[in-house]
Amino acid sequence: MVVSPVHFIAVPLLAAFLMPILAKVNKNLLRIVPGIVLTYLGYVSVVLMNRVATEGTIIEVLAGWSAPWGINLVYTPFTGFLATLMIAMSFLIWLYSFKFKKVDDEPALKYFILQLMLTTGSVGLVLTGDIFNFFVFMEIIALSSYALTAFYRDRNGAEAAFKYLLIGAFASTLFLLAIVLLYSQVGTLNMAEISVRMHDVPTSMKVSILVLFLVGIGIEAEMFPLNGWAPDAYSQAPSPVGVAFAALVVKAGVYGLVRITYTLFGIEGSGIGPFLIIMGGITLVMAEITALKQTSLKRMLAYSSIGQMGFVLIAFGIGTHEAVFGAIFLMFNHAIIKGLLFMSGSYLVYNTPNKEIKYLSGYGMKMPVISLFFSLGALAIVGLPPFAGFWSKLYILLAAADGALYGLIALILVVSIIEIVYYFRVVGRLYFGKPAEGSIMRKPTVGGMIAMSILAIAILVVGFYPDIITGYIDAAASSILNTDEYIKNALGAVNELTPVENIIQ
Amino acid sequence: MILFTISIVVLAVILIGVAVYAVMQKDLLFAVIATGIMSLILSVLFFLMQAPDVALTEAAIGIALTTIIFVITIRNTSRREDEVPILKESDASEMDDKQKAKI
Amino acid sequence: MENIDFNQILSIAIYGSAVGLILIGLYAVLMKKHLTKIIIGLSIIDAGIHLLFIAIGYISNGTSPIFSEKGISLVSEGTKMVDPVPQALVLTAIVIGFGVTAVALSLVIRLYRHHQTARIDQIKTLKW
Amino acid sequence: MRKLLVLFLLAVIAFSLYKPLSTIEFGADRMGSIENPTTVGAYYLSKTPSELSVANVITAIVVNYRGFDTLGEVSVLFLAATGLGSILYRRRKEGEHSISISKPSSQLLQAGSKLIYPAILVLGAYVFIHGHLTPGGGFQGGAIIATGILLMMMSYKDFHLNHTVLTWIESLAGITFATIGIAGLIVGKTFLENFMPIGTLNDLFSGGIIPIIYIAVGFKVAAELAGVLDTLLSIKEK
Repeated sequence: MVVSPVHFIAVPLLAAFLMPILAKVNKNLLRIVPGIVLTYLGYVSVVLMNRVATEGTIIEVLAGWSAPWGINLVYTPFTGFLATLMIAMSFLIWLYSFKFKKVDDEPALKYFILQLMLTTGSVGLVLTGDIFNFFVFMEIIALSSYALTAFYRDRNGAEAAFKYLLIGAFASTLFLLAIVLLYSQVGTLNMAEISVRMHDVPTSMKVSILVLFLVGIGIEAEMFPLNGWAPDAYSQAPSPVGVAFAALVVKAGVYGLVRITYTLFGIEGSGIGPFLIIMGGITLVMAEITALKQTSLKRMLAYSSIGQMGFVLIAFGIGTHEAVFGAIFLMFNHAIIKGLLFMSGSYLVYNTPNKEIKYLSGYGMKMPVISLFFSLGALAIVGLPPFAGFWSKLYILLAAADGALYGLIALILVVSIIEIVYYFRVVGRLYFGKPAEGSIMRKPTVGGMIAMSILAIAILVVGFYPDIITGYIDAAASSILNTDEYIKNALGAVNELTPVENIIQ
Repeated sequence: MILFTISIVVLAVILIGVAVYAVMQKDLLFAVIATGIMSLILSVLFFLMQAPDVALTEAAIGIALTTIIFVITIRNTSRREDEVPILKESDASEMDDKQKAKI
Repeated sequence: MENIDFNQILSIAIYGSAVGLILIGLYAVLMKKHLTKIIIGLSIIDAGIHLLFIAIGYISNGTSPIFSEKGISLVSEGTKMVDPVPQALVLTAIVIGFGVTAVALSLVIRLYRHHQTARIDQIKTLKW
Repeated sequence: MRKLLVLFLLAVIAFSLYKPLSTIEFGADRMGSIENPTTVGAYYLSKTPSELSVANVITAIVVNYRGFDTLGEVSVLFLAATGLGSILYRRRKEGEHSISISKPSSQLLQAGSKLIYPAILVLGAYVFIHGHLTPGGGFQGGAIIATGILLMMMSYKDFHLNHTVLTWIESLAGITFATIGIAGLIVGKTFLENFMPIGTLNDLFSGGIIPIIYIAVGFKVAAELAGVLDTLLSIKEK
């Protein structure tokens, strides 16, 4: 059996269905199985990334019906890059949460299943080439995130989950409505085919569909008016889940936004680009100003995460190769840096009331390694050289300068200063605050230390030698910008069955 | 054709009426039963529009199972939409001031 | 009687009731304060969208897409079958909707356990 | 004030939905011809009898053409059952038991339920075994079986599902589904592709892997829905 993209979905699903039985045999299998699955998927990722670099886009046909008749998986350099990133981050999250719960506790079973399903949903959403299948994976992500947010049996978790559920269920309903209207116009569900037939759709219909899609997917991408769920969910969910939100869910959301705007509707000359820039700008400013006011560390990190997504939206809105390159680089950086910040941050605030920053005085001496990790993450995310975050911000600024968007450059610089202020407030308190008495430190687990060290090393390595990653990102940026190639690849074999000029009016 | 049109129009009108009733009714049990009836009408409409599979799904899931999980929820929570919270001793200490002022 | 446009009436009735359901559900989601009522609103929106999708797939005088004993010949004789794709998708959507509703209601029960109330205006302890 | 705002919003939505919907003619044939399909729907209608030998085109779409969706859909139900258990989980305290305090149901109801319970189970099984021939299938049949179990749970207070059996059924059905999919890869075809003889149309043993998958889906859906209902019904009353 040759490795193929469908392994990303079939293998973890098989494992998830198997886990309830395995739990009855031996409880310890529970936490080992996700690791084995993710290791295998890492191997698949490596093989496929090499194959996609040499042979170009990989199309996997499912159930023997090639697109547009059946569902297909499209493994382009872009989707492959995101899938690899998600698998790698899931593996680190698994390491981090290895000792998360005692396995004889019943919820541990559910925790590991839900995390595995969250990974499956995110990777599936990125790889699928079918809009309704996309919706199904969106629901898989959504349901597992609701359950994980409410995982702790306290009142705030349930409330955050309910808020998330209300916004999320509403959004996915609108997404379904968009699919309904789209199907009535184009008579197909394959994204490449939709893109071909989109030219004949009347403008008023197009606008309605686009708005519904943007609202539907904007939730997961944390776009401005729809991100009310994020701070609560991030701060109330168990800490590995916070990492998973930043590294998987939001990435999947942004991917969906980009796929829908770039491939389905076309970014050029449609007014979508400026719209994305404006929405991204509002998201960025609102989030960073709110982050400045936060007293709880996790909420501050959550708002900072929303702000970063604003950056990504701006960059995708500019739409040049350089900007898209910067955006994908930032997505990668955000995953590893926010991952490190959340992991180290949750150890810092483990025993402080309400996770408040003001109790963190002098932790730099008490928890030196964790504080060091947190400070590294803070330095990297605000974009100081020579850390990873610097390069992505630089590319986005250069792209903005190319497009003569000087207002945008000023905005980004001002926001960066705000970022520096609130991150250094925490770092300063860690190292220069007066140590408080009597607080009990949480000793990090071995798995957690390994995960954080890997992330810290990744940040440093990418910071000093960005070349090891830029090749992949460059290929990814070219692949998302080249819609025609996507269509050609996805529909390739069956073009004689769907003559493009034979489109229904 | 005439019979088909008349039945669809009548069902559509009842559908809207039942949905409005479900939203306006303060007694949640009645509201849930109204949504069950809504599912029933929907199921008939699906059947009339040549979708027997969907009609069967809506009948089994929409009418029976969704209604029953709503009823179980109402049994475990409150039945009136304008309910007054019942407070236990242990929870009273955790209330905020606004809530205390209300009672 | 001949000049009555049945399709016109039907489209108003079906599309109107589908959009009506969506709007009624939206009203409940936005205005109502009781958590259970909000979930009822969500399921009403869902119902409206399902109805709309089936209506889009419907073809006048079509038959259901199931081949009977002599079904295959029906195709060539010009009798039309309605579009099967919306039906398959609505089937999926109904099942997914049930899953979401079940999780939502379990959260309502959880919130009631913590707060002894299911009204949204009395349990907002988290900041927006 | 809030009401006015919401009504205004609803009016805007109604208007923006009215415009696109007015261009979609009700009952019009948007599919194109069966002989020369330009939409997926027409293509499915033209291919299903000859290539899959499945009488019910919806089943063919749900299980074969878009079988990957169904795998996702089954996972959604699985997630809902898992998530429900995780959200409502409560550690049992000493001396706490889950016997509900409501009064037992009447003799008439109990006798009646006992009478129709097997009939409902048979009906459910019939629906999902004949999913490729008649309307219905795994989801509908599973839901029907779940309603039968629900009837018993409500009329007999001491009717308890065996959780171990439920878990096994659910897991084995899910594994069957995923394994059949992977088996397609192993024999050199694609994931979830049919690799068995398709038989003749309208035969019980036709459609290759489609009935097998739908039966597995039926068992899985029944077990999951019963699990959901059992979790909800066994909540300790206040």
